[in-house]
Amino acid sequence: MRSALARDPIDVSSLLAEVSQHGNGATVLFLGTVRDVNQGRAVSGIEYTAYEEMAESELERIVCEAAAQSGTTDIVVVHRIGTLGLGDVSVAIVVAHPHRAQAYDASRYIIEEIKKRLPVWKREAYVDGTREWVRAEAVSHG
Amino acid sequence: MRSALARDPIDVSSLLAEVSQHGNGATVLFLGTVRDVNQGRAVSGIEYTAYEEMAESELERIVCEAAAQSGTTDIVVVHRIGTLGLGDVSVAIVVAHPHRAQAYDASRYIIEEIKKRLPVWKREAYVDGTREWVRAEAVSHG
Amino acid sequence: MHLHAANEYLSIVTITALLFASYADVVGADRVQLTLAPGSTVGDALTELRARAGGNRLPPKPLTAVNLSYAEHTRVLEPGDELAIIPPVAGG
Amino acid sequence: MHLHAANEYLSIVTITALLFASYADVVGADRVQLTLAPGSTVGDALTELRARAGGNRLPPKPLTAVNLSYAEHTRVLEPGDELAIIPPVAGG
Repeated sequence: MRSALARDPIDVSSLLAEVSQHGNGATVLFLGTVRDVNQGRAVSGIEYTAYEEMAESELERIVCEAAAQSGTTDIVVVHRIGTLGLGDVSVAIVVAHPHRAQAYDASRYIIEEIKKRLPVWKREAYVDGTREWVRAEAVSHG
Repeated sequence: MRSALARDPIDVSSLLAEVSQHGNGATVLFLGTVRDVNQGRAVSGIEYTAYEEMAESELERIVCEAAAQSGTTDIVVVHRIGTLGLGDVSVAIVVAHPHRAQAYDASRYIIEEIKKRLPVWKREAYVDGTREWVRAEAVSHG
Repeated sequence: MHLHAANEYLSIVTITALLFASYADVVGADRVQLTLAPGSTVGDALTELRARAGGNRLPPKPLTAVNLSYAEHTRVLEPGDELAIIPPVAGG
Repeated sequence: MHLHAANEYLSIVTITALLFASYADVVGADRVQLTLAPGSTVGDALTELRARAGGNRLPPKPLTAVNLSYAEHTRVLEPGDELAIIPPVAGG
Protein backbone atom coordinates (compact mmCIF):
# COMPACT_ATOMS: atom_id res chain seq x y z
CA MET A 1 0.00 0.00 0.00
CA ARG A 2 1.47 3.33 -0.98
CA SER A 3 0.21 6.82 -1.69
CA ALA A 4 2.19 9.89 -2.66
CA LEU A 5 2.26 13.26 -4.32
CA ALA A 6 4.80 13.41 -7.12
CA ARG A 7 6.53 16.28 -8.90
CA ASP A 8 7.91 14.03 -11.62
CA PRO A 9 6.04 12.16 -14.36
CA ILE A 10 4.34 8.95 -13.22
CA ASP A 11 5.83 5.68 -14.47
CA VAL A 12 2.77 3.49 -14.95
CA SER A 13 4.65 0.24 -15.58
CA SER A 14 6.49 0.43 -12.29
CA LEU A 15 3.22 1.10 -10.42
CA LEU A 16 1.71 -2.03 -11.98
CA ALA A 17 4.79 -4.01 -10.96
CA GLU A 18 4.40 -2.84 -7.35
CA VAL A 19 1.07 -4.65 -6.90
CA SER A 20 1.78 -7.73 -8.98
CA GLN A 21 1.77 -10.91 -6.96
CA HIS A 22 0.50 -14.37 -7.75
CA GLY A 23 -2.48 -14.33 -5.43
CA ASN A 24 -4.15 -11.58 -7.46
CA GLY A 25 -6.34 -12.39 -10.46
CA ALA A 26 -7.49 -8.88 -11.32
CA THR A 27 -5.71 -5.54 -11.61
CA VAL A 28 -7.51 -2.27 -12.32
CA LEU A 29 -5.52 0.81 -13.28
CA PHE A 30 -7.14 4.25 -13.48
CA LEU A 31 -5.31 7.12 -15.14
CA GLY A 32 -6.54 10.70 -15.08
CA THR A 33 -5.01 12.72 -17.89
CA VAL A 34 -5.04 16.38 -18.89
CA ARG A 35 -7.69 17.02 -21.54
CA ASP A 36 -7.37 19.49 -24.38
CA VAL A 37 -10.87 20.87 -23.88
CA ASN A 38 -12.69 21.58 -20.61
CA GLN A 39 -16.15 23.14 -20.55
CA GLY A 40 -15.74 24.22 -24.12
CA ARG A 41 -12.42 26.06 -23.66
CA ALA A 42 -9.20 24.96 -25.39
CA VAL A 43 -6.66 24.06 -22.70
CA SER A 44 -2.90 24.25 -23.20
CA GLY A 45 -1.76 22.99 -19.80
CA ILE A 46 -2.55 22.74 -16.13
CA GLU A 47 -0.88 23.66 -12.86
CA TYR A 48 -1.70 21.52 -9.83
CA THR A 49 -1.10 22.92 -6.37
CA ALA A 50 -1.86 21.20 -3.08
CA TYR A 51 -1.96 21.70 0.63
CA GLU A 52 0.78 19.16 0.50
CA GLU A 53 0.99 17.87 4.06
CA MET A 54 -2.77 17.46 4.30
CA ALA A 55 -3.09 16.01 0.80
CA GLU A 56 -0.58 13.32 1.72
CA SER A 57 -2.50 12.50 4.90
CA GLU A 58 -5.86 12.56 3.17
CA LEU A 59 -4.65 10.33 0.34
CA GLU A 60 -3.33 7.86 2.89
CA ARG A 61 -6.70 7.88 4.69
CA ILE A 62 -8.55 7.26 1.40
CA VAL A 63 -6.27 4.33 0.52
CA CYS A 64 -6.75 2.82 3.99
CA GLU A 65 -10.52 3.08 3.67
CA ALA A 66 -10.42 1.36 0.27
CA ALA A 67 -8.14 -1.35 1.63
CA ALA A 68 -10.45 -1.99 4.58
CA GLN A 69 -13.55 -2.15 2.36
CA SER A 70 -12.05 -4.34 -0.36
CA GLY A 71 -9.74 -6.56 1.63
CA THR A 72 -6.60 -5.95 -0.41
CA THR A 73 -3.50 -3.99 0.49
CA ASP A 74 -2.21 -4.12 -3.08
CA ILE A 75 -3.05 -0.48 -3.76
CA VAL A 76 -0.82 2.31 -5.06
CA VAL A 77 -1.99 5.87 -5.68
CA VAL A 78 0.14 8.72 -7.00
CA HIS A 79 -1.08 12.26 -7.68
CA ARG A 80 1.02 14.73 -9.65
CA ILE A 81 1.56 18.31 -8.59
CA GLY A 82 3.23 21.06 -10.58
CA THR A 83 2.87 21.94 -14.23
CA LEU A 84 1.41 19.32 -16.60
CA GLY A 85 0.93 19.33 -20.36
CA LEU A 86 -1.84 17.86 -22.48
CA GLY A 87 -2.14 14.09 -22.11
CA ASP A 88 0.06 13.98 -19.00
CA VAL A 89 -1.08 11.64 -16.23
CA SER A 90 -2.36 13.66 -13.26
CA VAL A 91 -3.39 10.71 -11.10
CA ALA A 92 -2.70 6.97 -11.25
CA ILE A 93 -4.56 4.44 -9.13
CA VAL A 94 -3.63 0.76 -9.18
CA VAL A 95 -5.61 -1.87 -7.29
CA ALA A 96 -4.96 -5.60 -7.47
CA HIS A 97 -7.20 -8.18 -5.85
CA PRO A 98 -7.96 -11.89 -6.15
CA HIS A 99 -11.35 -10.93 -7.66
CA ARG A 100 -12.35 -8.30 -10.19
CA ALA A 101 -15.48 -6.85 -8.55
CA GLN A 102 -13.53 -5.70 -5.50
CA ALA A 103 -10.70 -4.34 -7.65
CA TYR A 104 -13.09 -2.19 -9.70
CA ASP A 105 -15.02 -1.01 -6.64
CA ALA A 106 -11.89 -0.02 -4.72
CA SER A 107 -10.49 1.83 -7.74
CA ARG A 108 -13.73 3.73 -8.21
CA TYR A 109 -13.99 4.54 -4.50
CA ILE A 110 -10.50 6.02 -4.48
CA ILE A 111 -11.01 8.34 -7.47
CA GLU A 112 -14.42 9.52 -6.21
CA GLU A 113 -12.99 10.33 -2.77
CA ILE A 114 -9.99 12.09 -4.32
CA LYS A 115 -12.42 14.29 -6.27
CA LYS A 116 -14.35 15.10 -3.10
CA ARG A 117 -11.66 15.37 -0.45
CA LEU A 118 -8.10 15.80 -1.68
CA PRO A 119 -6.94 19.38 -1.05
CA VAL A 120 -5.56 19.87 -4.54
CA TRP A 121 -6.39 22.71 -6.90
CA LYS A 122 -5.71 23.27 -10.50
CA ARG A 123 -5.30 26.31 -12.63
CA GLU A 124 -5.89 25.75 -16.32
CA ALA A 125 -3.95 27.68 -18.92
CA TYR A 126 -5.99 28.29 -22.05
CA VAL A 127 -4.90 28.55 -25.65
CA ASP A 128 -6.08 32.19 -25.59
CA GLY A 129 -3.37 33.00 -22.99
CA THR A 130 -5.63 33.38 -19.94
CA ARG A 131 -5.66 31.08 -16.94
CA GLU A 132 -8.19 30.25 -14.25
CA TRP A 133 -8.68 28.16 -11.13
CA VAL A 134 -10.89 25.19 -11.97
CA ARG A 135 -14.01 24.64 -9.88
CA ALA A 136 -14.68 21.28 -8.26
CA GLU A 137 -15.94 18.68 -10.74
CA ALA A 138 -15.70 21.14 -13.61
CA VAL A 139 -12.58 19.07 -14.01
CA SER A 140 -10.62 17.56 -16.82
CA HIS A 141 -12.04 14.10 -16.50
CA GLY A 142 -15.30 14.98 -14.75
CA MET B 1 -11.06 0.16 -31.57
CA ARG B 2 -9.30 -3.17 -31.71
CA SER B 3 -9.85 -6.65 -30.36
CA ALA B 4 -7.70 -9.72 -30.83
CA LEU B 5 -6.61 -13.10 -29.59
CA ALA B 6 -2.87 -13.25 -28.98
CA ARG B 7 -0.42 -16.14 -28.69
CA ASP B 8 2.36 -13.88 -27.42
CA PRO B 9 2.61 -12.00 -24.11
CA ILE B 10 0.58 -8.80 -23.95
CA ASP B 11 2.53 -5.53 -23.90
CA VAL B 12 0.43 -3.34 -21.61
CA SER B 13 2.30 -0.09 -22.29
CA SER B 14 1.68 -0.28 -26.01
CA LEU B 15 -2.04 -0.94 -25.43
CA LEU B 16 -2.25 2.19 -23.27
CA ALA B 17 -0.49 4.17 -25.98
CA GLU B 18 -3.06 2.99 -28.56
CA VAL B 19 -5.93 4.82 -26.83
CA SER B 20 -4.06 7.88 -25.65
CA GLN B 21 -5.33 11.07 -27.22
CA HIS B 22 -5.81 14.52 -25.79
CA GLY B 23 -9.60 14.49 -25.75
CA ASN B 24 -9.64 11.74 -23.12
CA GLY B 25 -9.46 12.55 -19.43
CA ALA B 26 -9.84 9.04 -18.04
CA THR B 27 -8.27 5.70 -18.92
CA VAL B 28 -9.22 2.43 -17.25
CA LEU B 29 -7.07 -0.66 -17.73
CA PHE B 30 -8.22 -4.08 -16.57
CA LEU B 31 -5.75 -6.95 -16.41
CA GLY B 32 -6.74 -10.53 -15.69
CA THR B 33 -3.80 -12.55 -14.46
CA VAL B 34 -3.19 -16.21 -13.64
CA ARG B 35 -3.60 -16.85 -9.92
CA ASP B 36 -1.58 -19.33 -7.90
CA VAL B 37 -4.63 -20.70 -6.10
CA ASN B 38 -8.09 -21.42 -7.50
CA GLN B 39 -10.82 -22.95 -5.37
CA GLY B 40 -8.25 -24.04 -2.84
CA ARG B 41 -5.98 -25.88 -5.28
CA ALA B 42 -2.39 -24.78 -5.96
CA VAL B 43 -2.09 -23.88 -9.65
CA SER B 44 1.18 -24.09 -11.61
CA GLY B 45 -0.05 -22.82 -14.99
CA ILE B 46 -2.98 -22.58 -17.36
CA GLU B 47 -3.72 -23.51 -20.94
CA TYR B 48 -6.24 -21.36 -22.80
CA THR B 49 -7.94 -22.76 -25.88
CA ALA B 50 -10.58 -21.03 -27.97
CA TYR B 51 -13.01 -21.54 -30.80
CA GLU B 52 -10.77 -18.99 -32.41
CA GLU B 53 -12.84 -17.70 -35.33
CA MET B 54 -15.93 -17.29 -33.16
CA ALA B 55 -13.97 -15.84 -30.23
CA GLU B 56 -12.60 -13.16 -32.53
CA SER B 57 -16.10 -12.33 -33.81
CA GLU B 58 -17.64 -12.38 -30.35
CA LEU B 59 -14.91 -10.17 -28.90
CA GLU B 60 -15.48 -7.70 -31.71
CA ARG B 61 -19.23 -7.70 -31.00
CA ILE B 62 -18.63 -7.09 -27.29
CA VAL B 63 -16.30 -4.16 -28.03
CA CYS B 64 -18.83 -2.65 -30.44
CA GLU B 65 -21.58 -2.90 -27.84
CA ALA B 66 -19.37 -1.19 -25.25
CA ALA B 67 -18.45 1.53 -27.73
CA ALA B 68 -22.11 2.16 -28.59
CA GLN B 69 -23.13 2.33 -24.92
CA SER B 70 -20.25 4.50 -23.74
CA GLY B 71 -19.70 6.73 -26.73
CA THR B 72 -15.97 6.12 -27.11
CA THR B 73 -14.11 4.14 -29.75
CA ASP B 74 -10.87 4.27 -27.77
CA ILE B 75 -11.10 0.64 -26.71
CA VAL B 76 -8.55 -2.15 -27.08
CA VAL B 77 -9.07 -5.71 -25.87
CA VAL B 78 -6.58 -8.56 -26.18
CA HIS B 79 -7.11 -12.11 -24.89
CA ARG B 80 -4.25 -14.56 -24.64
CA ILE B 81 -4.49 -18.15 -25.81
CA GLY B 82 -1.93 -20.90 -25.30
CA THR B 83 0.07 -21.78 -22.22
CA LEU B 84 0.40 -19.17 -19.46
CA GLY B 85 2.38 -19.17 -16.24
CA LEU B 86 1.55 -17.70 -12.83
CA GLY B 87 1.08 -13.93 -12.95
CA ASP B 88 0.85 -13.82 -16.75
CA VAL B 89 -1.77 -11.48 -18.20
CA SER B 90 -4.63 -13.49 -19.73
CA VAL B 91 -6.78 -10.54 -20.77
CA ALA B 92 -6.13 -6.81 -21.08
CA ILE B 93 -8.93 -4.27 -21.57
CA VAL B 94 -8.16 -0.59 -22.12
CA VAL B 95 -10.90 2.03 -22.36
CA ALA B 96 -10.27 5.77 -22.63
CA HIS B 97 -13.05 8.34 -22.49
CA PRO B 98 -13.43 12.05 -21.77
CA HIS B 99 -15.14 11.09 -18.47
CA ARG B 100 -14.34 8.47 -15.89
CA ALA B 101 -17.81 7.03 -15.19
CA GLN B 102 -18.18 5.88 -18.78
CA ALA B 103 -14.64 4.50 -18.89
CA TYR B 104 -15.22 2.36 -15.80
CA ASP B 105 -18.64 1.18 -16.98
CA ALA B 106 -17.40 0.19 -20.44
CA SER B 107 -14.43 -1.66 -18.95
CA ARG B 108 -16.65 -3.56 -16.56
CA TYR B 109 -19.17 -4.38 -19.29
CA ILE B 110 -16.46 -5.86 -21.49
CA ILE B 111 -14.99 -8.17 -18.84
CA GLU B 112 -18.44 -9.33 -17.70
CA GLU B 113 -19.47 -10.15 -21.28
CA ILE B 114 -16.16 -11.92 -21.93
CA LYS B 115 -16.84 -14.11 -18.89
CA LYS B 116 -20.32 -14.92 -20.17
CA ARG B 117 -19.88 -15.20 -23.91
CA LEU B 118 -16.33 -15.63 -25.16
CA PRO B 119 -15.81 -19.21 -26.39
CA VAL B 120 -12.56 -19.71 -24.52
CA TRP B 121 -11.74 -22.54 -22.17
CA LYS B 122 -8.96 -23.10 -19.77
CA ARG B 123 -7.32 -26.14 -18.34
CA GLU B 124 -5.47 -25.58 -15.11
CA ALA B 125 -2.33 -27.52 -14.29
CA TYR B 126 -1.98 -28.11 -10.56
CA VAL B 127 1.13 -28.37 -8.45
CA ASP B 128 0.18 -32.03 -7.73
CA GLY B 129 0.65 -32.85 -11.45
CA THR B 130 -3.03 -33.21 -12.42
CA ARG B 131 -4.92 -30.90 -14.77
CA GLU B 132 -8.56 -30.06 -15.27
CA TRP B 133 -10.89 -27.97 -17.41
CA VAL B 134 -12.10 -25.01 -15.38
CA ARG B 135 -15.84 -24.46 -15.04
CA ALA B 136 -17.36 -21.09 -15.89
CA GLU B 137 -16.81 -18.50 -13.16
CA ALA B 138 -14.84 -20.98 -11.11
CA VAL B 139 -12.19 -18.90 -12.73
CA SER B 140 -8.90 -17.39 -11.76
CA HIS B 141 -10.19 -13.90 -11.12
CA GLY B 142 -13.84 -14.76 -10.43
CA MET C 1 -33.69 -39.83 -63.82
CA HIS C 2 -31.38 -36.86 -63.69
CA LEU C 3 -34.08 -34.85 -61.85
CA HIS C 4 -34.56 -37.71 -59.39
CA ALA C 5 -30.86 -37.70 -58.53
CA ALA C 6 -30.94 -33.95 -57.91
CA ASN C 7 -33.90 -34.41 -55.53
CA GLU C 8 -32.03 -37.08 -53.63
CA TYR C 9 -29.07 -34.73 -53.32
CA LEU C 10 -31.35 -32.05 -51.86
CA SER C 11 -32.96 -34.47 -49.41
CA ILE C 12 -30.01 -34.63 -47.04
CA VAL C 13 -28.22 -31.89 -45.11
CA THR C 14 -24.55 -32.36 -44.26
CA ILE C 15 -23.11 -30.20 -41.54
CA THR C 16 -19.96 -30.08 -39.45
CA ALA C 17 -20.22 -30.25 -35.68
CA LEU C 18 -17.31 -28.86 -33.65
CA LEU C 19 -16.55 -29.97 -30.11
CA PHE C 20 -14.28 -28.19 -27.66
CA ALA C 21 -12.48 -28.70 -24.39
CA SER C 22 -14.23 -31.23 -22.10
CA TYR C 23 -16.84 -32.00 -24.80
CA ALA C 24 -14.12 -32.99 -27.27
CA ASP C 25 -12.65 -35.21 -24.54
CA VAL C 26 -15.90 -37.13 -23.89
CA VAL C 27 -16.78 -37.58 -27.57
CA GLY C 28 -13.17 -38.33 -28.48
CA ALA C 29 -13.19 -35.96 -31.46
CA ASP C 30 -13.22 -32.23 -32.06
CA ARG C 31 -14.95 -32.35 -35.46
CA VAL C 32 -17.78 -34.65 -36.64
CA GLN C 33 -19.68 -34.72 -39.98
CA LEU C 34 -23.42 -35.18 -39.50
CA THR C 35 -25.97 -36.12 -42.16
CA LEU C 36 -29.44 -34.87 -41.28
CA ALA C 37 -32.91 -34.77 -42.87
CA PRO C 38 -33.87 -31.44 -44.45
CA GLY C 39 -35.44 -29.10 -41.87
CA SER C 40 -33.38 -30.56 -39.05
CA THR C 41 -32.63 -28.25 -36.16
CA VAL C 42 -29.68 -27.80 -33.83
CA GLY C 43 -31.63 -29.95 -31.35
CA ASP C 44 -31.89 -32.76 -33.95
CA ALA C 45 -28.14 -32.55 -34.55
CA LEU C 46 -27.54 -32.90 -30.81
CA THR C 47 -29.76 -36.01 -30.75
CA GLU C 48 -27.69 -37.44 -33.59
CA LEU C 49 -24.45 -36.64 -31.73
CA ARG C 50 -25.72 -38.28 -28.55
CA ALA C 51 -26.24 -41.55 -30.44
CA ARG C 52 -22.49 -41.72 -31.04
CA ALA C 53 -19.86 -43.17 -28.70
CA GLY C 54 -19.41 -40.84 -25.72
CA GLY C 55 -22.20 -38.57 -26.98
CA ASN C 56 -24.45 -39.57 -24.11
CA ARG C 57 -22.03 -37.75 -21.79
CA LEU C 58 -22.87 -34.37 -23.36
CA PRO C 59 -25.15 -32.31 -21.09
CA PRO C 60 -28.89 -32.07 -21.89
CA LYS C 61 -28.87 -28.46 -23.09
CA PRO C 62 -25.40 -27.27 -24.09
CA LEU C 63 -24.78 -23.82 -25.53
CA THR C 64 -24.62 -23.93 -29.30
CA ALA C 65 -23.45 -21.66 -32.09
CA VAL C 66 -24.05 -21.78 -35.83
CA ASN C 67 -21.56 -20.12 -38.17
CA LEU C 68 -19.76 -18.23 -35.38
CA SER C 69 -22.85 -16.83 -33.59
CA TYR C 70 -24.78 -18.25 -30.66
CA ALA C 71 -27.97 -20.00 -31.87
CA GLU C 72 -31.02 -21.58 -30.22
CA HIS C 73 -31.70 -25.33 -30.40
CA THR C 74 -34.75 -24.60 -32.59
CA ARG C 75 -32.56 -23.08 -35.32
CA VAL C 76 -32.91 -24.93 -38.65
CA LEU C 77 -29.61 -26.06 -40.13
CA GLU C 78 -28.60 -25.43 -43.74
CA PRO C 79 -26.19 -27.59 -45.77
CA GLY C 80 -22.60 -26.70 -44.91
CA ASP C 81 -23.43 -25.03 -41.58
CA GLU C 82 -20.80 -25.14 -38.87
CA LEU C 83 -22.44 -26.13 -35.59
CA ALA C 84 -20.39 -25.63 -32.43
CA ILE C 85 -21.22 -27.28 -29.12
CA ILE C 86 -19.91 -24.84 -26.56
CA PRO C 87 -18.89 -25.98 -23.07
CA PRO C 88 -19.32 -23.46 -20.23
CA VAL C 89 -16.93 -20.69 -21.21
CA ALA C 90 -14.04 -19.72 -18.93
CA GLY C 91 -12.30 -16.80 -20.59
CA GLY C 92 -11.01 -13.64 -18.98
CA MET D 1 2.87 39.58 39.35
CA HIS D 2 4.48 36.57 37.79
CA LEU D 3 1.16 34.69 37.99
CA HIS D 4 -0.66 37.62 36.43
CA ALA D 5 1.68 37.59 33.44
CA ALA D 6 1.12 33.86 32.98
CA ASN D 7 -2.64 34.42 32.98
CA GLU D 8 -2.30 37.09 30.38
CA TYR D 9 -0.27 34.69 28.29
CA LEU D 10 -3.05 32.09 28.54
CA SER D 11 -5.75 34.60 27.68
CA ILE D 12 -4.96 34.75 23.95
CA VAL D 13 -4.79 32.01 21.34
CA THR D 14 -2.47 32.50 18.40
CA ILE D 15 -3.08 30.33 15.37
CA THR D 16 -1.93 30.21 11.77
CA ALA D 17 -4.51 30.39 8.98
CA LEU D 18 -3.52 29.01 5.57
CA LEU D 19 -5.13 30.14 2.34
CA PHE D 20 -4.91 28.35 -1.00
CA ALA D 21 -5.56 28.86 -4.68
CA SER D 22 -8.34 31.41 -5.36
CA TYR D 23 -8.69 32.17 -1.63
CA ALA D 24 -5.01 33.15 -1.38
CA ASP D 25 -5.56 35.37 -4.44
CA VAL D 26 -8.50 37.29 -2.92
CA VAL D 27 -6.88 37.74 0.50
CA GLY D 28 -3.47 38.51 -1.05
CA ALA D 29 -1.64 36.11 1.30
CA ASP D 30 -1.30 32.37 1.79
CA ARG D 31 -0.53 32.49 5.52
CA VAL D 32 -1.97 34.79 8.22
CA GLN D 33 -1.37 34.84 12.00
CA LEU D 34 -4.58 35.32 13.98
CA THR D 35 -4.88 36.26 17.64
CA LEU D 36 -8.14 35.03 19.15
CA ALA D 37 -9.85 34.93 22.55
CA PRO D 38 -9.64 31.58 24.36
CA GLY D 39 -12.48 29.25 23.34
CA SER D 40 -12.64 30.74 19.85
CA THR D 41 -13.90 28.42 17.13
CA VAL D 42 -13.06 27.96 13.46
CA GLY D 43 -16.10 30.13 12.76
CA ASP D 44 -14.68 32.92 14.95
CA ALA D 45 -11.37 32.72 13.08
CA LEU D 46 -13.25 33.06 9.77
CA THR D 47 -15.02 36.18 11.12
CA GLU D 48 -11.60 37.60 12.03
CA LEU D 49 -10.26 36.80 8.55
CA ARG D 50 -13.25 38.45 6.86
CA ALA D 51 -12.44 41.72 8.69
CA ARG D 52 -9.12 41.87 6.78
CA ALA D 53 -8.54 43.33 3.32
CA GLY D 54 -10.07 41.01 0.72
CA GLY D 55 -11.45 38.72 3.43
CA ASN D 56 -15.01 39.76 2.62
CA ARG D 57 -14.60 37.95 -0.70
CA LEU D 58 -14.28 34.56 1.02
CA PRO D 59 -17.48 32.50 0.69
CA PRO D 60 -19.90 32.29 3.65
CA LYS D 61 -19.14 28.67 4.58
CA PRO D 62 -15.82 27.48 3.18
CA LEU D 63 -14.44 24.01 3.90
CA THR D 64 -11.95 24.13 6.77
CA ALA D 65 -9.29 21.85 8.19
CA VAL D 66 -7.42 21.95 11.49
CA ASN D 67 -4.01 20.28 11.77
CA LEU D 68 -4.36 18.39 8.45
CA SER D 69 -7.91 17.01 8.96
CA TYR D 70 -11.25 18.44 7.91
CA ALA D 71 -12.95 20.19 10.85
CA GLU D 72 -16.35 21.77 11.49
CA HIS D 73 -16.77 25.52 12.06
CA THR D 74 -17.77 24.79 15.68
CA ARG D 75 -14.36 23.25 16.43
CA VAL D 76 -12.56 25.10 19.26
CA LEU D 77 -9.05 26.22 18.35
CA GLU D 78 -6.00 25.59 20.52
CA PRO D 79 -2.84 27.71 20.58
CA GLY D 80 -0.58 26.82 17.65
CA ASP D 81 -3.32 25.17 15.59
CA GLU D 82 -2.98 25.29 11.82
CA LEU D 83 -6.30 26.29 10.31
CA ALA D 84 -6.69 25.79 6.55
CA ILE D 85 -9.39 27.47 4.48
CA ILE D 86 -9.99 25.02 1.66
CA PRO D 87 -11.38 26.15 -1.70
CA PRO D 88 -13.51 23.65 -3.66
CA VAL D 89 -11.03 20.87 -4.39
CA ALA D 90 -10.21 19.90 -7.97
CA GLY D 91 -7.82 16.97 -7.78
CA GLY D 92 -7.84 13.80 -9.85
